Amino acid sequence: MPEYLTPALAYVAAALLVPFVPKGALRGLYLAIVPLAGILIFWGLTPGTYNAFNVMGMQIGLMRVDALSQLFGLAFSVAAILAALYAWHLRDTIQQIATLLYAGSAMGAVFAADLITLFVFWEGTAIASVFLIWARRTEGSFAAGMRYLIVQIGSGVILIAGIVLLYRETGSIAFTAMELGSPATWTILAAIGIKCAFPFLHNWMHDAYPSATVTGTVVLSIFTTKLAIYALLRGFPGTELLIYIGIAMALFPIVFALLENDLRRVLTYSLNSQLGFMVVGAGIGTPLAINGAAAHAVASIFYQGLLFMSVGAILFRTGTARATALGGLYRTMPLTMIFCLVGAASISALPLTSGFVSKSMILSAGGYEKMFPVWIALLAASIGAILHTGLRLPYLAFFGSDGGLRPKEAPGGMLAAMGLTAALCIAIGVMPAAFYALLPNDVPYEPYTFSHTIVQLQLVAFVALAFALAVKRGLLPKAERGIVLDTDWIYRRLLSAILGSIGRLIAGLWKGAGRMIASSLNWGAGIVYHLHGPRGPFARTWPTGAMVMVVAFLLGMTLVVTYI
Amino acid sequence: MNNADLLLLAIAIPALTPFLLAACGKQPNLRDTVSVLASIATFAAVLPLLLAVIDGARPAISLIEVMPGLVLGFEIEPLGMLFATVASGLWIPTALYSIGYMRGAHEKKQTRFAICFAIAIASAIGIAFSGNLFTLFIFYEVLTISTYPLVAHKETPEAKKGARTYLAILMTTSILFLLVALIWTWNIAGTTEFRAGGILDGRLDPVYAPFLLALFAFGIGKAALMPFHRWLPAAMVAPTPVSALLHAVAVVKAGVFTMLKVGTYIFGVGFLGKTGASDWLVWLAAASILIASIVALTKDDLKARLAYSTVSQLSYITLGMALAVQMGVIGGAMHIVTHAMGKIALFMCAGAIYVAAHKTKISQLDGLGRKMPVTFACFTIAALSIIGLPPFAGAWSKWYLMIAAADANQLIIIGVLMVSSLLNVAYLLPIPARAFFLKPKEDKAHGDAAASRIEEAPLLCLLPICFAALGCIVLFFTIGGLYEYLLSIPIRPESLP
Amino acid sequence: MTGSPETQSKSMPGSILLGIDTARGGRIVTWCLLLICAGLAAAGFTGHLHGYFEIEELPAFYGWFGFLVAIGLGIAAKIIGIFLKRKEDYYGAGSTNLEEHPASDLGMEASDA
Amino acid sequence: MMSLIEANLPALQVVLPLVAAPLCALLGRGDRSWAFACLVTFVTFAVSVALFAETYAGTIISYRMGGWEIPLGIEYRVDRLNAFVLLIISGSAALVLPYARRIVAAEIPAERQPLFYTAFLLCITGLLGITITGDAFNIFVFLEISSLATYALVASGSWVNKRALTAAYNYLIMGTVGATFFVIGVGMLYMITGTLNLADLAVRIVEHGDSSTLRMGFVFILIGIGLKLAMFPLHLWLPNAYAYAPSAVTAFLAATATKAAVYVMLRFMFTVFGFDYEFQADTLRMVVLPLAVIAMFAASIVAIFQDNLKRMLAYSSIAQIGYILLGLTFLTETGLTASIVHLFNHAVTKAALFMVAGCFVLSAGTCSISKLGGIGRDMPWTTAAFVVGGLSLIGLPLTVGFISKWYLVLAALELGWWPVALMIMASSLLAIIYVWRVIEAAYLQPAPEGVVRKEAPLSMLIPTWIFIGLSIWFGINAMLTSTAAGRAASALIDSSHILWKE
Repeated sequence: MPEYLTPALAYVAAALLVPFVPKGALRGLYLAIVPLAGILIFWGLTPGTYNAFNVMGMQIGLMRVDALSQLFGLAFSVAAILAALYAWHLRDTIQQIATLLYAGSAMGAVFAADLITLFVFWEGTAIASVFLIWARRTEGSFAAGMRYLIVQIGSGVILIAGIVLLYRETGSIAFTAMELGSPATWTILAAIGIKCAFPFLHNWMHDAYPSATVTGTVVLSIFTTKLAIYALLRGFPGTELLIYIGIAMALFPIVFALLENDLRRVLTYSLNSQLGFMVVGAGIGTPLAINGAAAHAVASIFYQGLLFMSVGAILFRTGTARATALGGLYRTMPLTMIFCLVGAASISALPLTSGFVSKSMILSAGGYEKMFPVWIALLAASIGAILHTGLRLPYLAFFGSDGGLRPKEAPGGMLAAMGLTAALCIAIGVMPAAFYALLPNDVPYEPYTFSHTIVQLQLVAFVALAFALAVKRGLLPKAERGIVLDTDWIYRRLLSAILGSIGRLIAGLWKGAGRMIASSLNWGAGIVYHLHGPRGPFARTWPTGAMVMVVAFLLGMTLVVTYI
Repeated sequence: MNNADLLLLAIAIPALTPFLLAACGKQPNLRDTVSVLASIATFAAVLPLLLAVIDGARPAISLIEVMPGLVLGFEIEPLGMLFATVASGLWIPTALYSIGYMRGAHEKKQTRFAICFAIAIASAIGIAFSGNLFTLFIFYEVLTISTYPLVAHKETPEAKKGARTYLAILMTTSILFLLVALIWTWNIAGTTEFRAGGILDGRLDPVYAPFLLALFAFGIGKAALMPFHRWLPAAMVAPTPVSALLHAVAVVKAGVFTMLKVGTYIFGVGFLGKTGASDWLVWLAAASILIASIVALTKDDLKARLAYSTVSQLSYITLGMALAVQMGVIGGAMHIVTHAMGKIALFMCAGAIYVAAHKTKISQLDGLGRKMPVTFACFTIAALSIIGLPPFAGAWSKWYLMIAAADANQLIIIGVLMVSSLLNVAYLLPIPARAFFLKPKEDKAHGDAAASRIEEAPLLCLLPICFAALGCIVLFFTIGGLYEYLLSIPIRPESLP
Repeated sequence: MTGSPETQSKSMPGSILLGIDTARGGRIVTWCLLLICAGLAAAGFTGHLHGYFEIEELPAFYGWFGFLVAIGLGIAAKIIGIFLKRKEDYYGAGSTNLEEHPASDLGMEASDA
Repeated sequence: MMSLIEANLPALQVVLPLVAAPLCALLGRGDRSWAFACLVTFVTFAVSVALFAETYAGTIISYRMGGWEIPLGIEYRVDRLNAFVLLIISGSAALVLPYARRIVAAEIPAERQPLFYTAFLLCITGLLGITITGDAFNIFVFLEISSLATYALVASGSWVNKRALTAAYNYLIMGTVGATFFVIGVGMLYMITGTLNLADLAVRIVEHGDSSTLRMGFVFILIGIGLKLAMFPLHLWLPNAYAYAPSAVTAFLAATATKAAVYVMLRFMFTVFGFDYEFQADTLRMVVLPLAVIAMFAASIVAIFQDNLKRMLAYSSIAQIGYILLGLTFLTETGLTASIVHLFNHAVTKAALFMVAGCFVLSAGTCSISKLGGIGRDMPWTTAAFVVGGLSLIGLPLTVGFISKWYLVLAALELGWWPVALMIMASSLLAIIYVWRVIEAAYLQPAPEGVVRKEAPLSMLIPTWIFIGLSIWFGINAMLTSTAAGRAASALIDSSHILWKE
């Protein structure tokens, strides 16, 4: 008899009960406690597969416990608690249910031992998360949500197609490391690639995340992409292709992040770039690189979350996240500013923050393998991250030119969430050993060597200097209202224009053909009616003489036929 | 009571119900009680049969020899049993729903409605249990005729026009193609019995096989294969319970069920696979899936959109048959069940929306989710099931269809199924999303308070909807049993290439 | 509009940093950064920096590399921006780029309210 | 006594109505003559049943009229085929006459009714005679008897509508032309063979060999009978005759008159000419086959546009005769089975439908489709009968029409004549249209204002529903009809010498 108690189940069950918990503090507490309960389910279990059973000849395993899944499970759970705190003020039941379902699906996918279970929760994250976008309740977010949903579910159906092919190829649906080579594995990689926001598959993120609600964006930033990283680490460790993809992914968003006006969109590009680091780590595939990617994923959940939270707080109080409208907020939102700076320091990999202890592992892994181009590219990407998120974002929001807004400091729940997250970022940075103990591979690594620390400080300081000069001399793009074209142009403009014209063409042809058919039918019917209608020759009462003529004619014809 | 008697009973109860209904047509309460009781009684007769068939029994009975060699007879095999169970099982919630709907919408001539409904169910079960193609054809035609008054129920000019299209296409295809195919089959095989592995193998020149299959595929107009699909949207003028049960379950499923039967027991999966006779049908079904989905995207009328969605989903089942592998048959059969569950819920929701809010257009639904949360929650669940997402039943049937496509080495078909899922998302999910998350256009002036008062359809409408939505979830987790059962469809594996 | 903006600002929680966003403040920050950079560059020579590649052996490699790349990225972004920037209504109405965040999702309050 | 009757059954079959006819005229008042005519038809029907039962197993009854030797004397020859046709004719008569009382009372003045029934009985006599006799010239005689009686019957419709007179006149002209052609053809055969006995003719024609006289005779007989059975385009007399004749007459004629002519056609083609020569088959396939197909379509389309229900049904009959002729031209056993079984099936169906039309005329005073709106509610049973009959006309399963269509298509497929099979089906789709126009009007159209319509009287409903019942019964259990038709067909095939038969 299989058992079903998994974190995912706990989340789903809890989500169904949400409407029955009274709104307010009680519900806030409830939402924060559920992830805690989730941790209790899997924490401390000896590695192995639990809740395994057979369905239609396929071996299903709902809960595989090992270091990797536990690490991601833990990170997701903690992030879910923080997100619940952040959304303490929220009174929207739909968002609360969606958040729990979303977190639960992500947990379920992380613990999935087989591909079917993975698929189930993979789609689960897609469906649950879209409600966080739609919950903004505007035409724009409705459309953005639809686009997001189609991409996300698209990833899911590509995954299932890959699973089908793999199942028919190998006869197994176990979720283990795969070799690229068959259509099956390519398909599965493509599915993961979409969720992971590989270049050219990335735009759903920049389209959808900034369209969500204040709290929704924070929640969204936690799960989907990190889940994809997890899937890469599990399914395609050491796949060389990933290195190149990762590099491209780490580099190209920099430019967009520097150009964007919407701060939430800036953060999505920065997130995208950080994911590139992790993909490179997965691609390098050495134990250290895997550790680095996993560690960076966990660290980025928190610092990226922290950044989204602080921008969310600004949006919550000012009603906008446009850089052009903001500036000078340090006056009235100093706490938010401090937390934001902690996040900025983290993403800049300043020593004593989480970014430092995680990112350096990936760079080191590249260094150990003597992959110079990889290393130099990642270094450049780090510089970009310091520039656009570490400096430009806090500068535009809190300093820069005074936008004249004097909003109140963020509400308590948000501050608490941000404070805890900031503390976590620093704690990881200060106590890396405890953090490393959680990583999947047992590889000794010491981030705080003298040279390491000093060069990283050099890097940050000189980039800051460059930023200061660039701002003064106008070497950076000015923040101005507007948008930046990205690949969504392909489907929002090009494709819709092409489809639109094809549609019009078909509609025109259809109409024309319909009219032609209708008119020829009418014409045909007219002829038929003319012949067979009540006054037509076939129906008319003929004069007797004519009748006899017909008879005579037929007789003659038949005779001719008979004699031939 | 032995199985053969039960078999007759399962057809006789709905077939005799009309007389009872006619007798108590003057007392609406009694009449409605009778139709609910009849639906329960029918299901009660079908259920033991299902258990018997699971145990391996194959009850058979022949009633009368119509022409020398042509027998009106029944024989139950797993596929037919499945269809009968679905049709009779879903009759119960629909019977309840009809009462709520017809009374809620103040429809006229409810007795005639109930009578024709019962006849339609009887003929659906007759189709399911038919022992040979000849018997099946007879009930197929009875089903067409008995649903005509239902489609024309409103007696408005549009209703008459829709009913005319309905009848014209179904009759034309069945007489022009299906009957010819039936007679041709009789001519070459000397029998029309359904036999494991088919009756045509070795008798039909493979060169002609695609043509005979074409006669069948187009002749079974109820399967709504393009280009003979127009009747289905046309039938949407009918009251919603009709659309729900008949045009999402009984009628259309009778079509695809016949398609599966023909593929499995007349041609034989092996014969189709060997000769490649169904290759063209694979592509036609695929095209039908995609085109119908795209057309659905352009429809603003809720029921029309659902109708085109049905056209698309039916082609999945045809596709399953045409792939000519065992998993195709299983996937197709499974899709009969899962799609029935999902689509009946969707149609019932459409009806509930009409009864409660008098809305028929999708663009009018903005903000309605606040008023009818249960209806739209169920709509969402059913829509997700239709799309084929877990944890809803539709995911499994799509899984097996994809497996079938992989088995048949049709990678492009896998792509088609994927694209179709996305199109499903695009045309189904905006409906609840709009209802829940957008503000009503005309209500902007009034406050939110007025908009958020709950105004659901009558309970008799709501309960069946919840039941069907719940079914979508339950089926996902209990699909293993269905799969085991479907494995018992005899396809004579040794005949496979 | 009573009282000067400065007096209002005095009462704000973040008033400790007041003036940092003025030109003078900016100059101070820049000079501070210059000092820090110089210090760090110097600190780099105090011990042997063992890297993975030879290029890291160059004096204050991370410093000037970071500086140059940052400036380079900024300029590159400026150039690319010419091609990629569009008006907010580019994707037409019904796009989140254009619409304001709905008030129902916000808790807008001014600090002196 | 019994044995005497049994021995003279074939003679009784014809003589009984013949003798009864003048008696009927003497009876005076309407009802009395009606009752007498009814009685006579019942007995006639009983005789037919007896003959059918006797021949069903395969016995051929050869009865010498007045004891004269064949071929000098006249022979009555009953085999499976004509026993079947006799059954159709006398059975239809036995059902139509009870039906006729009310409608005749409404359409014909009381003092004329005895004469009407006399003509009716004479008509029956003629039709039965045509069918039963084994003598070519005798066929002509009976043909004239039945035709003259029919002219009178059609003309009696003039009490309602004067156009019946022109219809009857046209019918007279055409019928006479047909009969003349027939007798010319028979004369030519006599020139060659010197005999008029059908069985004898068959033997002598073979002995004589091919000649232009034979060919000429063949063509004259073909066209002559073609006129009688309303083969397209020789059907021109039929629509008006059917439309303007009294309703009871139409019902009877539709069921029987053309059927007897078809029988003669079958008898001559297969038994007498026997396809010894290729020209016979060629003529059938090059002339009759296309005409039959055209009839199926042209007449059905005309039916679609008709507003008068009786006229519509008349055109439908022309199309249905197309089916019968089509089956004949296949020259295979299945094809013939289809034709013969359709003789019966169409008789049953069309009789019922014309009776329904009569009911409409009686109750609603019209059979114009546009004025029948909502009649389904006022006359539920009558309209239901129309629905069932209509479905049979379309050829839906569980009705006799389906059985006919089954055999017809099967025959076409056996020969590999694809297009023909599809055309048969396509033409039945036209039937859907003209039938459905009526159904839609009857059920979905609002009733015209201020019209009171009562359900038809039982005396009319019961015969109608007996026909409908038959068309359902023999649609569900077609063993009897299809076996009988099959046996008759095989007998015909055996008696012919179809050249290409293996």
